[in-house]
Amino acid sequence: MTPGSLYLDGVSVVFDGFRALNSLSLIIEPGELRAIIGPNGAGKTTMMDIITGKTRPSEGTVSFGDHDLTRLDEATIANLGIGRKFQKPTVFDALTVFENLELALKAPRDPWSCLRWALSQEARRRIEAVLAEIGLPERAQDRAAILSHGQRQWLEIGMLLMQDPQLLLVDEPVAGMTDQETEHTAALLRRIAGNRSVVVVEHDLEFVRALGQKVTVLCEGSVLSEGSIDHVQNDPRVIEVYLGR
Amino acid sequence: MTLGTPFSRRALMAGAAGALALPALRPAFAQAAPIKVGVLHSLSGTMAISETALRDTVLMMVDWINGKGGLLGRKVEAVVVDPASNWPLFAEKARELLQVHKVDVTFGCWTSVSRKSVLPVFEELNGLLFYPVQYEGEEQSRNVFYTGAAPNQQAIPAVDYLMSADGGEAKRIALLGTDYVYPRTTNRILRAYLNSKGVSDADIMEEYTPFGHSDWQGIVSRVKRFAGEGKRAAIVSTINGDANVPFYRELGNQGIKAEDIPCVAFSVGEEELAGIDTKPLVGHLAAWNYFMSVDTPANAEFKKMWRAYIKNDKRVTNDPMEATYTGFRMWAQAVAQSGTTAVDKVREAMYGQKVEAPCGYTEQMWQNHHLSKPVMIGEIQEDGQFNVVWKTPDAIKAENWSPYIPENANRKK
Amino acid sequence: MSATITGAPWLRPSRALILRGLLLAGLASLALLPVLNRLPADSALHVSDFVVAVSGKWVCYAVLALAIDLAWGYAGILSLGHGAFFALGGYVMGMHLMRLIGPRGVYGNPILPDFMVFLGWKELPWYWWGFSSFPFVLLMALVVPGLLAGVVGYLAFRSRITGVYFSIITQAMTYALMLAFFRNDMGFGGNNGFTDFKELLGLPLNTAEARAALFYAALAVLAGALWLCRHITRSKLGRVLVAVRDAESRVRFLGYDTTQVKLAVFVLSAMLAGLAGALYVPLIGIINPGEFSPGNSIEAVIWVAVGGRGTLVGAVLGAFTVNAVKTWLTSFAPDLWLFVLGGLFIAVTLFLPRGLVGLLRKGEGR
Amino acid sequence: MRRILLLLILLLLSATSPASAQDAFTNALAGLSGGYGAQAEAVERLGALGDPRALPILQALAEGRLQKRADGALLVEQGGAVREALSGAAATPGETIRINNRVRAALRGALGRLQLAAPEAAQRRVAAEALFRSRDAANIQPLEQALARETVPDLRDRLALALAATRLGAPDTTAKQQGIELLAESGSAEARAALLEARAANPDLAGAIEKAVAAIDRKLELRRAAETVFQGLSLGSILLLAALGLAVTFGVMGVINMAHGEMVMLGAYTTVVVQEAVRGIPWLQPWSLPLAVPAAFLVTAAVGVALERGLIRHLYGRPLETLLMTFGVGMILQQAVRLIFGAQNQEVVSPAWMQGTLALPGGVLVTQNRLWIILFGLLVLALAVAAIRFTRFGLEMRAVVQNRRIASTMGIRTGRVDAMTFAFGSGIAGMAGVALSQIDNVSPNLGTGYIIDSFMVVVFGGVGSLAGTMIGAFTLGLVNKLLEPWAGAVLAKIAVLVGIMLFIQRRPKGLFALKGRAAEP
Repeated sequence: MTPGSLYLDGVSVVFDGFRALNSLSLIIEPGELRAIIGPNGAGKTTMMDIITGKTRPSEGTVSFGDHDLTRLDEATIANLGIGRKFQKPTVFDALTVFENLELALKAPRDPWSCLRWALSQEARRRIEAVLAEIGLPERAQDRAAILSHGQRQWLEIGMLLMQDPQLLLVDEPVAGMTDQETEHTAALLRRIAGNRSVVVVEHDLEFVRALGQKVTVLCEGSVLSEGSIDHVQNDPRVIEVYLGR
Repeated sequence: MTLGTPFSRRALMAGAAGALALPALRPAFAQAAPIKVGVLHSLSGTMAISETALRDTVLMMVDWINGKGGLLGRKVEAVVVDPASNWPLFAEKARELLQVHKVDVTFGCWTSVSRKSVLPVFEELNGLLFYPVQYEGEEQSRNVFYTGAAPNQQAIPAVDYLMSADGGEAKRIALLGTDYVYPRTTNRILRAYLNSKGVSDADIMEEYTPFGHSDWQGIVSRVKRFAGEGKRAAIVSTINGDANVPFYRELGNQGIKAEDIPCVAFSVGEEELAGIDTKPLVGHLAAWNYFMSVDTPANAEFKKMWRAYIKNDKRVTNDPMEATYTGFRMWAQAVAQSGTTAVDKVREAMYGQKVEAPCGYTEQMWQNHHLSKPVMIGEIQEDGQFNVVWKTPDAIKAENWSPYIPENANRKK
Repeated sequence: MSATITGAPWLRPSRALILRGLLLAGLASLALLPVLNRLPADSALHVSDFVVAVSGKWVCYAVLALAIDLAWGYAGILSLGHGAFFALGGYVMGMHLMRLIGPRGVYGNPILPDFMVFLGWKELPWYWWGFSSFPFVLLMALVVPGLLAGVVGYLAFRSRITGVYFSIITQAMTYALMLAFFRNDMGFGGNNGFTDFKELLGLPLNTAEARAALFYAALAVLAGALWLCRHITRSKLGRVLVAVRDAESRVRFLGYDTTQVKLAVFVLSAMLAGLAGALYVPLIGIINPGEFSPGNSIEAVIWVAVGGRGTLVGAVLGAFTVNAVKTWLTSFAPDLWLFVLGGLFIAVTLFLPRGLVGLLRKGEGR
Repeated sequence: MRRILLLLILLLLSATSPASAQDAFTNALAGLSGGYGAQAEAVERLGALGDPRALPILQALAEGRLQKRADGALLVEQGGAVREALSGAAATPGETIRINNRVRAALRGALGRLQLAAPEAAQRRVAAEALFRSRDAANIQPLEQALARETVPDLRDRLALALAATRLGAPDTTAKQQGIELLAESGSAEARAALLEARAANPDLAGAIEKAVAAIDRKLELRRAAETVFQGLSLGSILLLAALGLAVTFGVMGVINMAHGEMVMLGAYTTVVVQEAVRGIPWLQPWSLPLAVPAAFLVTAAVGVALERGLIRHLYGRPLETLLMTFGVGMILQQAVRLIFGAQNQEVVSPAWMQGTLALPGGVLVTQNRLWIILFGLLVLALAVAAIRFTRFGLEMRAVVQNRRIASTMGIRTGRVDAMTFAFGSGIAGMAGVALSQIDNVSPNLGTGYIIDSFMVVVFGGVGSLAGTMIGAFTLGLVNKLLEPWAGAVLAKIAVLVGIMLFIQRRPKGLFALKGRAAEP
């Protein structure tokens, strides 16, 4: 097993008789940027829940490197280097942009260390670097509550960067963004992907095309098709269930 | 603090808003000022149900004495506070009455714990408290006059009655009580007394329930079983306050008739029965030092006064109200006699003070700070009143330190 | 909720300064009370013993309110059972005070408290051992509430019981404890609890000196607690708490063990409440199961709401304001005070979601 | 036919020795106006004499209608008119003769004996019951005679039992043995008591009595188990009633209403008011309780609407603030009721059909009022379920719960539905108050005792599930009552509370978790 690779094998999730995931298998290599598309209810979000420990699979294997993710809780999984960005941007409204990033910064997470925490020069530089990366350096001292929708999305991606994850799960990052913001986001994700794996779940095919990477199509809880964007767009099964409508 | 004084003054006001407001409440006058009577009874919370009537009784007595021209030529004025059935608040309010309102005497408290809570305050500030409710004894403060019954003025005669031919010759006794100090102590005394009368522990059942207990099904059926062992049985109830209505309802509905298993209660009076349909309960008993149905001129006057004051013919009188009435009159006599409201003088004058109480006996305050009182046993009637079926020939002196508690022998005198 | 900064930026520090000034001035004026008490009674500045005693009580309540604010205002943990931790601290201190009575009790028993004597107990139960030592008691006043909070908190937070459910659970906890402490068989004096205390640390209670000393002790604890809470809320831990309050699951995905964080703050908060209770008992001279009553805990939460949750200063202000109003009204309008107090609670939740402090800080962001 | 026979017997009895009987009778009567001891003796003698003229006098004594005049003459009051007891001549009222328990017990025996020959079966049943309890050996002969002429089978059984119990006190050993066997067969707790009472006096029969008692104990054990279950169900029904309204307001709307207990209290006070209102209308009086049910529903529902529209709707989505605010509302409601009605308990009269006990098949005794409350609780539950399942309002309510936005786009006025739902929950609480007025105090504090239990039931049963609330309530009631005999009332309650707390840790959503998004608090 390659360290840092995500491995799902035969994963099924059943909610009250409904199979949200049906024997799903998927491998994400280190450094890979993968887009996942699929119609509503295809199991995209459930897959993310499984990987991050929010939901337990009914059967199947989920591992990241040598770690069996089905046995770990969210916090431990996050500390293994798996970061997640939610569909609905969730940043901490009551805190400033800077403080949001500071919370995400990789550092000891136990209460005592948090109490003793003092911002080092190096940490400050890292935060400032990420602030620059996500384009929010002037907003550092503003409360997250007053950011625009797009800025909140970027802040959340910035928080993921602060975690320095090996694997990034990004759920519909451009939903509700302007075209310009979408472009900006695509560029941001491509830049990030250089040294870590990124899984992007998205509806927006233009955006997926802009990413220009391998695409997996999910349908009814399992993989329908995989390959380049052109490949899947021409796959008749995909056209039937998803694109053809 | 660069912003200067205006803010610090505001801070002062906010930070100690009440603290600074309170001294302002202190009355400025001193000469020919009214005599102040503190009223320390809960007007809200769980005890309001019992204590509001006592507040009204004190206010009635204040009206009464002012109607007679006041005391020592001064007007008598009541200071009413609400300790809200909250025991620490009782202590706070007691201190307020004594230090802020500078009352000359206080009538107050119902539960033992409220009395215990205010006791250190009255002792520290040398105040005077009249406590009008029957209680467990084991106490005697020089700052408190106890105008209710001690256990020997209520519990022991009642048990004697149950074991007599008239009372049904009970051989087994079920002691049911609310789990607090009065029932615990009273039952301990009763157990010792019953043992001394040849009732073995096997023939005594003792059970405690929490305050406000409302589900008596199990306990009443256990009592039925206890009574079904071939010996005449009776219930001695020290169940307090709110729990009585559901208890008596269950007793009535499970068909426990007074002829079979009489139940004598020490905390159930006219006021408590006001919430129950008493038809199924006729014949069950209560032991008190006064019943509203007592036919004496003093009682007729008391009842007339009460109804005129409260302006409601349905309101009843009860034992603690009578004790408040008697205590107030005794205090007024003592003040008149000593010519001052100074606590130490009044205390001395209290000893030996006598009042024709509504119960029809002359009650006297003794050096032990307790009244001599008659004991009466009443049977519940259909109209919610009691028919006195037995009473002591004379008023009995209180034994606030019970001889049935062996530890009293080691007590410091 | 999304209050924006409307005023010029230089206004912010000054407003904060006003609040801090208010607080310091308040504490300072409180500290003066026992001194003013010593003035001759006819002096204009004289304050009576009553004011000192009642203010001492409020200071203890303020510490309790701070404890609640730390858990609720910052971490979003609304415990409706904080009165239980307060009462447990009080009971620990009460046990110490009972042991110190020694042979001065009514029955002259050097070992057993009076209530045990007249209920016929023969020997001191094991859980009363050690309570004659003050350091042990001080430790226990922190450990007992902390332990209970640890167990309840661990079970609840681990199962992700949050919000209203947690409130209901803690309410049941204090209710169950109240029922338990009412039982005379528990050996804690039943309904009457503990009273008739004589001394603490060699200082005879029920004297003006003792009250002043206890008052200063309480004030010191309040100042210390304020400093501690401020330190916590200003640290990164404070920001984690706020984050947990607003979006707990997000914090978990950032890699924080929120169970641990919440547990830590809940236990600390319980310990503070216990300490407040331990100070409260010698001041007012009685501890009994009524302190566990669920209504008390709710009232304490309301102090915080009235003052303004999540501000620390607000908790202190709220505790003082509500209790001052209550003390005044229960004498001034004994039949109507519940209307005023109830109305105050309604008005604050409806119109002042950020409490009195919110009123003072109007327009300023958190 | 039988009546004539009875008359003949009575005539015969009184004819045998007219003069001496006359003297004994009047002599005995004199004792009735004496002290309690004398009264009891007189009553016993009158019973033993068996003179039928004693019956109306003794009945009058038992019912507090017997008076005495200064000259010692006895007067009977009947329907307002006072007549001399012996001559029947009209008289001016005298002083009512009061009795005590001892006299009452004697009266029971004497009346029983005098009524044994009564024409009405109901009176004879009372007589048999009374004689069973009095167990006076003098009653053996009359009982035997009564048994011989009795034709109603149920009454024969009772008479036989009374005879058996009475025979235990007879000198005749065979009669005693017969009595023991008969009592053992009956298997009642009263028979057991009678046997145990006889044991001390009859050491020679101790073995037989022990055996009989053991036989009864076996039968009683089952019956007691059944009674414990009934007690549990009864407690459960009370919890159910108290919690149902909360299950709606908390479970469906997510509103924490700390004033819920006060809603229950208002329902109980409505009962009092309705009862007072119908006081002047005699034919309505027995129905005051059924009338109070809709009245309480309307009153509390109206208060609920006012509360929801006026206050709570401003705080949706902030359950904790709602909790604190409604606590204030509760304080105000409590004090308002205290000021209007006074702090004292209000009297609520139970209708006759809710009093006393009912013997179920197998001799299981249940109290009528609790039986009715169980039925009432189930009825209210059924109504609530029906209202939610089958009415337009229920449909709209469920729609709003599932998705407020979509519901409003479909033309449902969500504000109105909120108000109605809250009114509905409050109304149910009010109806619970009617039932609680039958077992608990009607005082301003009534509600405070139920609020925590109600929350526990709802949380335990599963928020948002009425079926869960029902099962939760009955489970808690049963567990509490099963624990009570050996843990005591307080520990049982604490154990249940701790049990629920632990249970919630295991299953945070309760017994019956609501599925889907509506389950989120």
